This record gives sequence, C-alpha cells and structure tokens, in this order.
Amino acid sequence: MHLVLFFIFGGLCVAGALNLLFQRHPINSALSLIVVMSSLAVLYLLLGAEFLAAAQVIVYSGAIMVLFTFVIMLLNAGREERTHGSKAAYAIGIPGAAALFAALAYIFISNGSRMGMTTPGRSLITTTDLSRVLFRDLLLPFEVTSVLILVAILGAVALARREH
Amino acid sequence: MVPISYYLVLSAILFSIGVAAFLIKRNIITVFMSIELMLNAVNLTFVAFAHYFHQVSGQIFVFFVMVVAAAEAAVGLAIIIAVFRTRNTLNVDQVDLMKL
Amino acid sequence: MNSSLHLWLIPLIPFAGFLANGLAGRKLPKALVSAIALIATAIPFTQVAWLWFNFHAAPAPYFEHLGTWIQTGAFRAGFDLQLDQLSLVMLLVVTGVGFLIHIYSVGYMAHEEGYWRFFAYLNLFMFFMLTLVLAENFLLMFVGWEGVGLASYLLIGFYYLKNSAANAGKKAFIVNRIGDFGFLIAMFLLVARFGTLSFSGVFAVVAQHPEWQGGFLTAIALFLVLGATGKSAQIPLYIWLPDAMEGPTPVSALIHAATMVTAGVYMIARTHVIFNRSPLALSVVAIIGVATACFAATIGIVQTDIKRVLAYSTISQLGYMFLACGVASYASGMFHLVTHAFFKALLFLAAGSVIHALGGEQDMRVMGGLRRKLPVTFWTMTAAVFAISGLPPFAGFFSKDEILYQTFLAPNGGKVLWIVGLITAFLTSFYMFRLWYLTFFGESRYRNRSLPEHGAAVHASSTSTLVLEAEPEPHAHSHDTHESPWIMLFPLAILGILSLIGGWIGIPAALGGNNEIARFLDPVFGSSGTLQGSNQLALTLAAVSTLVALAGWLLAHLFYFARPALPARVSSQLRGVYTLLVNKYWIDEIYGALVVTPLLLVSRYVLKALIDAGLIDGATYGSAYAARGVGAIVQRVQSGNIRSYAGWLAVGAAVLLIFTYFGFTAHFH
Amino acid sequence: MNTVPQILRILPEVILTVVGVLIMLIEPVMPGRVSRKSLGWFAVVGLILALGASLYQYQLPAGTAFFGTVQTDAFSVFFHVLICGISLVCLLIALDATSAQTEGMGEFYALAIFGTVGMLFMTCAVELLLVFIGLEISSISTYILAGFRKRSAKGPESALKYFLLGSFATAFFLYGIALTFGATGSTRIGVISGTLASSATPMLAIAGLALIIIGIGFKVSAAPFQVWTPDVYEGAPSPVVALMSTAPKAAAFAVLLRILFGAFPVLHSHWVPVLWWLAVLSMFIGNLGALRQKNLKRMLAYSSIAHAGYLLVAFTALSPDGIAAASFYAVSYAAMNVGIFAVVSHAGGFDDRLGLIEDFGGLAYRSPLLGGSMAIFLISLIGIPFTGGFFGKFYVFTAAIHAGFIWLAILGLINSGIAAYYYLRVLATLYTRPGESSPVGHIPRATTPLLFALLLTVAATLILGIVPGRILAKANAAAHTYPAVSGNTRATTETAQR
Amino acid sequence: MLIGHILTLTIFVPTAGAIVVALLPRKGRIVQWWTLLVSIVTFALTLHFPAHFAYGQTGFQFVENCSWIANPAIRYHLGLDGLSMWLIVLTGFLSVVGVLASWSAIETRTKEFYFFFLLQQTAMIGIFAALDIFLYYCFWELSLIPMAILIAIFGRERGPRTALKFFLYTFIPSALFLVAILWLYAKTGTFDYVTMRQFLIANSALFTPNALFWAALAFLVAFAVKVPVFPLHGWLGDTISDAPTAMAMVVAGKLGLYSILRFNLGLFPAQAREFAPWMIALAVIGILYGACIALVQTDIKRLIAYAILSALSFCTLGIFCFSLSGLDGAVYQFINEGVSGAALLALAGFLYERYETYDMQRYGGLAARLPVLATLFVITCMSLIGLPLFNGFVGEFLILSGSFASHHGWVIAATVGVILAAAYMLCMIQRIFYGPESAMVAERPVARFSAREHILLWPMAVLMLAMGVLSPFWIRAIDQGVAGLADSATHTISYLEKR
Repeated sequence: MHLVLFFIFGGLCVAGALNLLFQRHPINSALSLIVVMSSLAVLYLLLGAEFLAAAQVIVYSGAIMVLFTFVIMLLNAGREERTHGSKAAYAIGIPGAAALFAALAYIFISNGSRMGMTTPGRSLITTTDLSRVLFRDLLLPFEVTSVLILVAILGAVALARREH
Repeated sequence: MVPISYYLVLSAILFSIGVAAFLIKRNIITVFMSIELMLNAVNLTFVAFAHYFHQVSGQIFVFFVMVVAAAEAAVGLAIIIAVFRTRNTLNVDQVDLMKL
Repeated sequence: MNSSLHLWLIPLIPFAGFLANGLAGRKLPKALVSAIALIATAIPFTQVAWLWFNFHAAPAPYFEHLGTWIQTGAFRAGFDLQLDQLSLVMLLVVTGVGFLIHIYSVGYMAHEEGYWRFFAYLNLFMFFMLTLVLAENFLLMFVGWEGVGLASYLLIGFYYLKNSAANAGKKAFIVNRIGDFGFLIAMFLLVARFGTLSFSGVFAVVAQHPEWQGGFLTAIALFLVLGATGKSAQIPLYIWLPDAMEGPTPVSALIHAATMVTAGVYMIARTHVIFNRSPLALSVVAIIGVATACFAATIGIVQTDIKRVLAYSTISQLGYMFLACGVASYASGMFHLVTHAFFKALLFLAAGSVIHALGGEQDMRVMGGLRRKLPVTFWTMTAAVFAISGLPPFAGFFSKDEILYQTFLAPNGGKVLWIVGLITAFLTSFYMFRLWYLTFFGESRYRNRSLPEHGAAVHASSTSTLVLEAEPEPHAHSHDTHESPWIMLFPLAILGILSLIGGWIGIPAALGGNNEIARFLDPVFGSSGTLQGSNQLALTLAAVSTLVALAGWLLAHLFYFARPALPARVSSQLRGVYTLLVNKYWIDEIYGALVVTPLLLVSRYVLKALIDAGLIDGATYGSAYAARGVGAIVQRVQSGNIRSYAGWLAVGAAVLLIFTYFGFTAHFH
Repeated sequence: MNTVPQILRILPEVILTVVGVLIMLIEPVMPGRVSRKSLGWFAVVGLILALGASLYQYQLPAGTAFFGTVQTDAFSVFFHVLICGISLVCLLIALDATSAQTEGMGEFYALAIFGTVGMLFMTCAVELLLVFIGLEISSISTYILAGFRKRSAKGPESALKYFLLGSFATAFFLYGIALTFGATGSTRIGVISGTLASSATPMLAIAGLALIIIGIGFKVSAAPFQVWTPDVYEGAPSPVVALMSTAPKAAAFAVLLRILFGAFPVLHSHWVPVLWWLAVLSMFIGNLGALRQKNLKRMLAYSSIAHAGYLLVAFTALSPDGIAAASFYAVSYAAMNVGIFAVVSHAGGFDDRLGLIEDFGGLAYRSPLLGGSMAIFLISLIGIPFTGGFFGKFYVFTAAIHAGFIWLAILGLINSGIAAYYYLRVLATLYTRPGESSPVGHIPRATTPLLFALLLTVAATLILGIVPGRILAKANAAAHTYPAVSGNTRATTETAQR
Repeated sequence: MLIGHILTLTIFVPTAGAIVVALLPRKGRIVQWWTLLVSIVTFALTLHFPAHFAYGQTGFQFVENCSWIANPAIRYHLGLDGLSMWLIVLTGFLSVVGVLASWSAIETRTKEFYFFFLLQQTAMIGIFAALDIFLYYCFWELSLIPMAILIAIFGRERGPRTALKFFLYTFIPSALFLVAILWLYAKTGTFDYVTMRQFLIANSALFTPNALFWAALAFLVAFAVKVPVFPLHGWLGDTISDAPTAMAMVVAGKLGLYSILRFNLGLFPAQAREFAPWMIALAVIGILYGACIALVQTDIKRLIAYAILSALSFCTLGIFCFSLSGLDGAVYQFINEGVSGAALLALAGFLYERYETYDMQRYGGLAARLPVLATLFVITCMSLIGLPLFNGFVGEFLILSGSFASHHGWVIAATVGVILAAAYMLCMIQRIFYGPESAMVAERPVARFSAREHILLWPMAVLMLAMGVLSPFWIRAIDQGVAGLADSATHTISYLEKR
C-alpha cells in the first residue's frame, strides 16, 4: 500500500521535476514545480509529518510559487530561447550532475540496508512535540530567523526600489 | 514498509535533476526554481531521517529551510528584477558582462 | 758591517718622489719637478754606491724585515729585503743608469705637456724596480715584477691621446700578465710544497734535499721561465717590446733596454738554486734564449725605424743573457746584463738625441750624414755600436764572449747553441753598423718630416704636441738639425765611457784578467756555475767571435757605405725572405688569428649571445611566459557565464564527494 | 548550565541587532535629501560597542547558552572580535567612499550590520541549524550589498551571480547537514562528534562531511568552487568587497574549523587529503589566474582565492598549532586585504572610477599616504617579514611541516613566489612616474573615516608582523578549545618520500 | 666603555633616520644632508666594533639575546664574530659612500630614495648581525624590498622590469630556503643559530643524510643566487646596469657569500663538502665566463657587472676549497670587492652624471679633460685586477694559493681569469680615457671633479692601498672568524709530509 503510494507520488515528483527541466516556458516550469511540491507533501504524510505536509502546501506551493508566477508575469518572461552561452555547462556540468547522482545513489543504496523500513502510522509527531522543540530547544534559531526575514525585506526593498 | 533508502534515492534524483536544471535552463527564474527543487530534495531527506530516528528536530529543520527559501525567494526575485531593469533580459547566457 | 743599512730607503725615496710629483706636480714649476725627481733617484744611487764600498766584502747576505704583509695560518709573507752581491750589482745598474736617464730626460722632455707626469711615473718605476731587486721573497719580488709592468704601461701610454701608444701600453701590460700568470702558478706550487715563499727558506729546504732532481722543481722552474719570457721579451712573449717603442725614448732606454726587461734574467739568476736542479728547465731557457737572440736579430736587419732596430737588438741581447743562464753560467749572464745596460741605454739615448735633433724623425732611410752635425752623439753612438757588436776592447766583447765561451763548454748541445750564438753575433754587428752608416754617413737625406707611406710612424712627442696642444714643440717645425743640449749629452758621455771600459770588470783569465765580476758573484752562485776550459780554447773562440763581428761590419760597410744600391738589389733577389723579415714573420698576425680573434668571437657570439642572452635569460623569461600561459588557461574557466560556473561547481562537487567518500588516502597513509 | 546570564553569551549579536533595527526605523523618517552619513557613524558606534562586548566576552567562562545552541569560548570570541573589527573598518571605508547623495545608504548600513550579526552567530553556533541560519543571513545581506551599484550594469549582475551560485552551494551545504543528521540523528556539534566516535565508520557522515565542505568551500572561495569570486568582486562596490572578501570568509573558516575539529575529528583521515588538494588547487589557480589580470579588483579576487588556499594549508596540520595558524592567518589576511581595499575604494570611489592597475600609476607621489600604506599592504600580501602576511604564512607552513607535509609547504612557498610577481607589478606601478593625464590626479583628499581605517589596518598589519605575540597567544587559546586530533597522519608517506 | 645594545642601536639608527626622512620637507638638500648625517653616525657606530673586538676569545661578541616570540621560539639574538664584524663596518662605510655617490645623481624623488636607502642599511646590518635564523631570514627578505622599489623608481630604462626580475630571482629560491628553515625548526626545535649548530653536530644521527642534503641545497641555492654563482647570475647584468649607483654597490656579493660561510659551512659542513666539487667547477666557469663576456661589453655598467661576477666567483672558489687561507682570502676578497667595486660604480656614475651615457664607444680621450677622475679610475681598476700592493691582490693570492694544493687544475684555469681581468679593464680604460677625444667629449663641456667627488673617492683609494699593504690588520679578525670552518689540515703540504 505505502509502497504503491510512494511509487505513484515519487514518480509524480520525478516526472514534475523532469517536466520543469524540459518545459521551455517558465510558467510551465513553475506549474510543474508546484506538482513536485504537492506530491512531496503527500510523501511527507506517508512519513508521518502531517504538519509539514500542510506547511509544504501552504508555504511552498502557495506563497513561494505564487511569488514566482507573479514575477514571471511581471517581467512577462516568454519562452526561453536556446542560446549557447556555455559549452562547459554541457561538457562538464551534465557529467558532473550525473556523477553526483551516481555517487549519492550508490551511497544511499549501499547504506540503505542499515536504514531499515518506514513504519507507517507509528508515532505521529504531534504539533505539541514540534512546538516544544521549536520554542524551547531551538528558541534562539527561531528568534534569529526574524533577523533573516528582516534582511530579506530590507534587501528586497533596497534592490527593487526604483532610482530617482 | 517502504525502505528509507528509497526516499533517499528519490531525494538524490530530485537533487540531481535540480542541478541539471540549473545547468540547462536559460531563464533566470527557472534557474532559481531549480534551486528550490534542490532544497525540496533536501527537505525530503530531512523528513525521511526524522522519521527514521523518530526525531522532531529533523522536521523543525525543514521548517527553517522553508523560511529560508521564502526569504531567498523574496531577495532573489528582487535581484532578478534589478537585473532585468539594467539588462532587459532574463537569459542567463546574456548576463556575462564580467569575465576572465 | 753596521747594524742596519736602511735598505728600505732605497725604494721608498723614489716612491716619495712619485707621490710628490704625482699629487702636486701639476701645479709645481718644471724646475722643481725635475729637482724632486732627480733627488729622488740620486739619493738611492749614492746610498747604493756607499753600500758598494761597505758591503763589498761581506760573504753572507744581509736581511731586513720591515713587517708582515700577509699572514694566514701557517703561511706568512713579509716586507723582507735582502742584499747580496747579486742584488748589489743589479742595484748599481738600476740606480746608476736610472739616474743618468733621469738627467737625460730633463732635457729630452723639456717641452712636453705632462712633464710632471713623466717624472712621477719614472720615479714610480724606480720604486718598483728597486723593490723587485731587493725583495727577499717571491711575493715581494712579484710586487716589483707587476709594478714595473704598471709603470711601463703608464709610460708607454704616456702620449695616451695617440691610439697606437695606448694600444702599445695595453699590449705590454696584458702580455706581461701572461708571464705573471706563470710566476703566480710557480708561487702557488712553492706555497703548496714549501709553505713559504722566502728565497732563503725555499733554497734552504731544496739544499737539504739533494735527491730532488727535476720533478716538481722542473714544474716550478718552467712556470718561472714563462714569467721571465714575459718580462724579458723572449719567445713566445716578446711581441710587446717593439710596440713599446711608442713610449718616449728615455723610457725605452731605461725600462725597455737597461733595467726592467732584464728582470727576467735577474729572477732566473736569483732562483738558480731551483734551476740547477732541473736540467730540462735549464735547456729550455738556453734554447729559448738562443732562438730569441737569432730570431730577433734577423728581424732587426730589415727594420727602418731606428728605435725598432734597437728594440729587436734588445730582444736579441736578452736572448744572450737567457742563453747564459741556460748554460748555468749566471755570472756571465749578469755580466752581459751590466754591459748591455750601459751600451743599450746609450744607444737609445743617442738615438733619442738624433730623433730630437731631427724634430721627431725615426726613419733611418731619411737620416744620414749626421756625423758632423751631431758629433758628440756620433762618437758616443759609435762606442755603443762597437760595444754591442762585440769588438774588443769594448764592453760587449767581454760579456758576449764570455757567454759564447761558456755555451761552447756547456755539456749538452753546447756546440749547436754556440754556433747559433755566433751567427747572431754576426747579424748583430751587421744591423748595428747598418744603423750606424745609415744614420751618420752618406749625404743627408733629411728633407721633410716623413715619407708619404710612413705617415703612420710619426714621432711620438711631436704628434703628442699636436694633440695635446700646449705650445707646439719649438723644433717641431724648425728643421735645422743641431746637437742636443749638454744635459742630454752628459749622460751620453758617461755611458759612452762605460760602454768602453765597462767590460773590463770581467776580463777572462785567458786575456790576462781575472773575471772580477764572476768572482764577485761567486758567493751567490758558487763557483760551480762558471766552467773553465783551456786558455787556448778561450783565445780561439774570442778570436772567432771578433772576426765574425768584423765580418758583420764589413758587410754593412759594403751594403750601406760602399755600394748603397746593393741592398735594394739583394732584397729584390730575396723577395720572399725580405717580406718575411719586414713583416716580422707575421707573428703578431698569427697570435691575433690564433688567440685574440677566436677569444673575442667566442665571447661575443657563443657566451654573450647564445648562453647569456639565449639560455639564461631565455630560461628566466621562458618560465615567466609559461606561468602566464597557465594563467591564461585558468582565466578561460572564468567565461563569465553562470551556467558554466555552475558546471564547474557541479563537477567539483562530484569529484570531491567521490574522493572523500571512497577516500583515496593511499597516498597519505 | 552555568550562572552567566544567557544574554551575555550573545551580547554582541544583540547589540548589533538593536542597532540595525534602529537604523531601519530611523532611515524612513529622515527626509530624502539629508545625507545618511549620520546613520553610518551610528552603525560604527554600534560596531565599536559590539567590539567592546566581544572583548568583554573574554571575561566569561567558556560555556553554552540557549539550550546548547550557542557557545562562547576563546575560539568564538576570537572570531567575534575579528569580525566586528572587520565590519567596523569596512563601514569606515564605506563612509569614506560614499558621497552625501549616494542612494539607499540607510539600508546599506543596516544590511552590513545584520550581515555581521549573521557572521557572529556562525562563529559561536554549535547547532548546525543556527549555523545554517547565520550563514544565510550573512549570505543574503552580502548578495544584496554586492548589487548595490544599481546604476551600472555590473552591480546587479554580480549580485545575481553571487546569489544564484551561492544558493546553489547552500543547497549542497544543507544536503550535507541532512546526511550528517541522517548518520548521527542530531545537528549538535558535540553530539555528532560523540556519536561518530562511538559508531563504526559512518559512511553517510562521510558523504555529509563532503557536501558540507563543498558548501563552505564555496563561501571561502576555495578552488574548484572559486569561479564566482572574480566576477562578483569586480561588480561589487569596493567597500562591500572589502567586507565580503574577509568577514564572511573568516566566519566560514570558523565554521569549517568548528565542524571539522569539533564534529568530525575522527574522520580526519578522510578530510585531510581533501583539504590538501583544495589548498594546492586554490593556491595555484588563484596565483596563476592573477598573473595576467589588468583589473585590480579582479586581481585581488584571484589573490584572495590563493590566500584561502594558504589558510587551508593550516587545516592539514591537525594540531592546535594548525588551528592557531589558521586563525592568525585569517586576522592578518583581513588586516591587509581590508586595508588595500580601503585604498582602492578611496581612489576609485563607491563605483570604481579606477579599474585597471595602471590607473594607479604614480599614486605614491600623488598621495604618499595612500601609496605608502598600499605599498605596506602589498608587501604584506607578498609575505615579506615584519608584516602580518609573512607571519601568517610562516605559522601556516610551520604547522604544515610539523605535520610532515613538506611538499605542501614547498608548493605553497613556490606559490608565494609566483604571487610576488603580480603584487610587485602593482607595487612598481605605484611608484612609476605618473603621466600627465593619469587618473590618480583626480583622487580626492583623504577623509577622516579613511584615515581611521588606514590607521587601524596599517597598525594591525605591522603589529602582526613585528610583535604578534599577544594575538598569537589568543589564537593558541582559541585553538585549545578543541582536543588535539589524534594525529596519526604525522608520519605521512610524504616524509617517507624524502 | 661598551655601550649596551650597541648592535641594536647600529641596526635601527638608519630606520629611525628613514622615518625622519619621511617627515622632512621636500625642499633644498635637507634630505641629503640628514641622510648623510645618519649614515655617518651609523658608520661611526660600526667602528665601535673593531675598536672593542676582543681578539683572543672565540665565539660571538656584543651578543644581545632575548625572546622575541614565545611560541614558536623565536629569539632576538644578535652577535658578531670576526667574520661578520668587518662586513658590518663595510656596510656602514658604504652607506656613507652611497649617500655621497647619489648626492647629485638623485635629484627627483629624493625622499623616496633616501627613505628606502636607509631601510636597506638596516636590513643589511641586520643580516650580518642576526644569530637567530628566523630573524636573519626576516632581514634577508626585508633587504629585497627597498632594493626592488629603488630599482623600479630610478632604473635607467626598464626599471620596473628589472626590479621584478631581481626580486623574483632572489625571492623564489628563498621561499625554498624558508621551507628548509622550517624543516630544521621542526627537527631541532630551535631557530637559534648557535643552538642549532650544536644540535646538528651533536646528534647528526637523527637525520638521514638525504634530508640534510636537500636542506643544505635549499640554503645554498638561495645564497648562490644572491652571490651570484655562475648559472644563477641572470639578474646581475640588468640589476647592476639599472639600479641607482648606491644600490648597485651593495646588491651583489657580500650578503650571499657571508651567508654561505655562516650557514652552509657552519650548519652543514659535511654537505658543503659534498657540494664542493660542483661549486668549484661553477666558480671557475664563472670566473672565465664573466671575464670573457666583460671583454666584449660596450656598456660600462654591464662590463662592471660581469667583472663583478668574475671577481666574486673567486670568492666562491676560495670558500669551497675549505683551506684556511682560501677562506680568509675569500672573505677578504669580498670585502675588497665591496670597496673597489663601489668605487668603480661611483666613478661610472660620475661619468654618467656628466655625459648621460654608459656607452663606451661614445667616450674617448677623457683623460685630458678629467685627469683626476682618470687617475682614480685607473687606481680602482688596478685594485680590481689584483695588482700587488692593492687590496685585490691579497685576496686573490690567498684564495688561489690556498686552493691550489687541493685543486691544481681548477686553480690554474682560474688564474687565467687574472689575465682576462687585466684585458677587459684596460680595454675599458682605453676606450673611455685614452685615444683621440670622441665627438661627444670634444663638444660637451663638463664640470671639473668636484670637492664632493674628491672627498668620496680619495679615502677609498687610500683604503684600497691600505688594505693591500696592511692586510693582517683585517685578516686577524677574519682568520679567527673562519678558522672553525676550514679543514683542520693546513693547506701547506710540508716537504716532510711529502716524504
């Protein structure tokens, strides 16, 4: 059951990712990315992280991707033209990416056995546990994040504001 | 009953596709998206391990990653706009004024 | 004999004179300059004369240690002076002749620019020459040895604005350096073997080891010979002396006839202890000597420049002295050295007076008939000519005869050497009388300054006045020939007398004398040196050489007095020989082609261009270029394209991940 | 828990945050025309306070706070001081370089301050999450600062390059953390090291380590992750380059030290060779790349790559000496590099009027002050004695040789020879006779902030070179917060080779 | 009355002077006068050492030894022995000479010039005085910078290029040199020369000869470049011909040779003897090579450069024969080289000031115009070609005679160099001073020999003579300085041993 779901949504992820890769128009890429994220959310559920799944849908598929589409529209970016600015990206980069994948895959598979299986349904981590950790053990990072967001806002303002 | 390693491999696949996309896509925004894809792949790993260790901190980490992603998105898109203003293009290949 | 003879004064007073004239002379009046110079030579002369009378009898050499010069570890060399019969004789010659020539120069150089410079240099020369003579160790002798070279360099180049003069000086110095190279190596050998350079020390050690024959002693001796050939203008290093005639005539007289050039002979005599142990070295000396003597004489017979004739005759006479040393008869060598000093100095001075009179003419072909115009010069010159030609009872006769006699008696190959010597004697008297006739007899051929094709050989002093532009020399354009002033004639007279009687100090037993000089020098050389044959033989040989000399005279008389047309015809008959001789066997050219040119070419094109500029600089800049080339490649990575950058990142990441994970740490562990 | 009030553990961060917020609040209410220099001075004051606070932290006993997420010890405080100092000087430089009517300086100062906060957290965090966030803060602020020359096309481009590639690398870093977490089940430095020490060779952790090194390698612009550096430096305003070529790097190196020696000491046999290669590559690529540069800032960018290489050499020593050397090198490099950018930014202004090296011809005569101090910094960069640069190299290579890495030392010092070539070219240019129309003629008079900046940097460079004793002692103290790695790499095959 | 810290004082007086120079105004000759004063004071201070040098006692004197940096253990350790003492005095002397020689040659940028000039003095004195290898290295490197900058500023045509060449030539080898130092430190745990030397002698067993070999080689190469030894002389020609006179005087010779003696022979006696055959060969090649190239040079300064190469190779020869007198001679010779070479360069500089060219072919017949200059020129050349009674002869003789016993062939070859030396020097003299006046000389009226030039050169001429006649006065100290480095057996094989 789980396995089937995993393969369905995992496949969906990969498909979406590949679609992002092959679509020429940014909007399509954006949409396919949303697909990826949503199906990831499902996988989170399978891994027993409901809250995260929700957050994933809301924050990612919702907020962030909306922002993306918004900017795409704003700059009304058309189909990307196939310029050939970079040989290295193909000659070096793609093999690099492939090697990277190969290496990671090898590592995971070779160590996979020790990982064992997912145990569905077991011990759903409740929001309570989350908040306990988040606001107690990781209080400081949480607070510091506010600085991060400040910086982001400031930066966005500073950069996007028109010169006069 | 799904081996954790499956999730890991899946994340590896997504991550690598992200990398490949970064390399191949010409539109800056799409390139940026591929970064988001990579981050998502990482998130999957975190969640998988969190499940494995039955640990909260892993999931928390994902939260923070999301926040960071959001922040980056804001800034990144602002930068993209700035570039578009000066260059009037969104093609990465044409943003190579400085070289050698 | 009193405690201290203050030998150090002998060289140092001329040095003081040098300093005085050299530093202040420019501003001093000529009178004062000449006074200083003369006093600076007169004092040593008197001192030496005084020594002569007081030291005469003393058997043992006298030493004077003036302090350490160089000292490291076991090795020490000091400013040590030595006086023995040998150095005494030499001192007498140097100071005496030197003094006379100083006097002469006062007159001769009277009108020269840089008068003070001339006398400063002369005094400097005296200083070094006397150091050379008095030195008690090789090193100090070397000081004098190189010092006189310097002085001669400066004096030859006295008219330095004339390229030929400057070149001659340079040539002299460099060729001498080649000789000095030999001297240096000899000293290194001595240091390595004996750990000392003092004569007494070395000789004592050698004396303790009668078993040492040849071997490294030969090596030392031969290197010393190389030195001697340089200084005494023997084959193969004689080439500098003829050019040295570019210097003022008194210089030629003093340095290049009487004193400096004999230093080689003196040195061999001084180190006879070593030479005696090496028959090989001795025979080398003898052969070099006789060969040079004959060789130079042959060149001498065709020279037309009066001073050059004398130059070659000097070389030839020095050859005789070498011959003497070569047959281990150092005494006779020294004897000839003395007499030669007298008559050769005289010859030069007289020639100088002639040149002086002719306003700078040196070409004998345009002289002639000066007999009446320059009587004193003529008569003194005559004495000298007779002396050098070896006609009894003039000085040259006895000394040269003694040498030939000793050669004849010498064990190995003596006869051959003797014959060559005899031929040389004939040639000598021939070219000397040739000079004599051409200069003083016949009708005066003296019209204008110089023959067209002889534009090059213009008289030094007049040219110098042309260039140096003080007031032009008065008699440079007033062509009436006249006798020189008394101050120049006085030395001529003295030397004339000496060339007549000078030889009587060595009248051999056969002729009823008792070889004074040999006897006097015995303490130094030991009686071993001089061989004794029967009076009969001695007389015969003497007669023979006299006849040979007379024959030479007759031939010269025939050629240049009786039948003046003859020389031209003979030379046209013997065209080849004549050209060979006139061009001095092309020795200079040969040296140029064999040594100088290759050296320069190799230096310029191989060393400088190829190695230095090509390889060494090439390597330097090449590596720089290589680095920049790699830099260019590195820059190629910086294409400016984000995707390429990402590509590099990705591949880098992959490699690093794999590298770390699979840990290629074999190289480290 | 110890008795120290927790807030003191993060005092500098707090102070700076407050200052930054205040600047943010004041800026909008200031009328548009008014110069923002006052804000700059305010920021400077804030940094001075933070510096004081950091120095004060030396009084505190070492310990953690906030549930073991931050830790103040000799190490973190050392870098606190360093980073505060750097930002201080960089703000002075900015004050000097910007004119009254430069746009958006309010945000500029605020961002600089916040960025500093991020770096400070990086150095004192012992929780990888906090490290990550600190890293992001500093990165994002520097992304933006890099793009501050909005008028010229280069500004946004450099921002974009830095941003895209930066986030790209961050993803790797994050992945690394994820795998580490996967291997150890924690993101606390201490816990990680503990778990690793007990467990058998944890392959996941090794992979994680590799990915983390990639991420940090990018931040410190170590080859082969250096590609972004020259472009970004060229496009960014000089004061920003001064900042981001030193402070974030110092922080990143601190993180690397913290992670390698704090979390992964047991895996040293895996990471030492990697760092060996990173070091060698960085040195060669940096120096060779700089040889042909005509643009001064690009040249300095390459040189900064090379210096990252020198610094990485120290890591291989695996000893407190190594850590001390690295820390010391960070300081000396900061001093000379900030200093040289102070001169560059004054000469070239906020938006690089003087780009090329020959533009600086005759600077030493136009202004002996600028020329002289620039000469000192260059000499220090070459690594001539009696300057910080020399002692930095000296300690680094001493450490390497003690660890037996003779070849690393030889290669490194050969590199310093190559480097001398291009530094010296600049030095010579400073002293060549200026042409009539040479741009140095238009260089403005030195302002007060510049004088302060130069005073500080020159003094630092010389003090580090002549009497480095105190600072070195601090560095050693910092180093000893880590247990010495059981360095069985001492007897490497290298020494065997010799 | 021994002033405490006299060495420190001597080293840092020039630095202080330099700082003042930086603050002085640019008008008039204030800077010159001040620098002159400083250098005279420095010279006076250096004279303190021979005055109070205790001849009997071995080891170092005037020692100052305190900790500079605790960890790694670096000490501020200064001291003199017979070897370094005269070199310091020479440096002091040459600093005065340098100022006078640059007096009118350097008209522009005087502040820069004299600032770096004084810095250079500090560096050089420091090199000779330092007994802590690290400290030594610091001074060694420091000495490069002022030199390079001055060449770059005042170089004739390709100033900057030459500066680069010079710098890299010295800097890259000294990088390896630094590696060797660090390696030694890693092994011995000390930078202190004395301690390290004792350590190396005491337990040489700890080291594989191979390792020591490479370390010694690193030292040697760094020094050989500085000397320079034959194939490593690529920088010399350009540097001498481009550097301002005062710098050209000190750029070659004594630093490198001193270092070879102090460190290669001092720390690695065995390895030094391994290198000896090669070094001797290179030295002899250098002698002849330099002489031959000098023979065909037409640029005065380049000629001098190669003459220096030739002359310094004699020193190398003397050093690597390890005979006492060879070593004495070598040291004496490079002191001579310092004096006479400096004088010759100064004279060349004066010619340049008058005629703005170093091209010999444009000169000729100058002796009539500038007799004093000509005289001094000849004297200097005579000293350089080793005429007896001049300093050069003593050095050459000791070197050659000392080396002869062990290396006949090489020494004979080297002695040929003596002939060539005469050749190129006399050629130069003739081209410049003799022969008919050249057009340039004829038409250009020039200043007479000025008082300053007299003051500068006559003392040097006298010194050349004095050093040629009273050599024991100097060699006494040198002898004791190098005695420890020589082979125990004296170089003289007495006749008794022969049998």
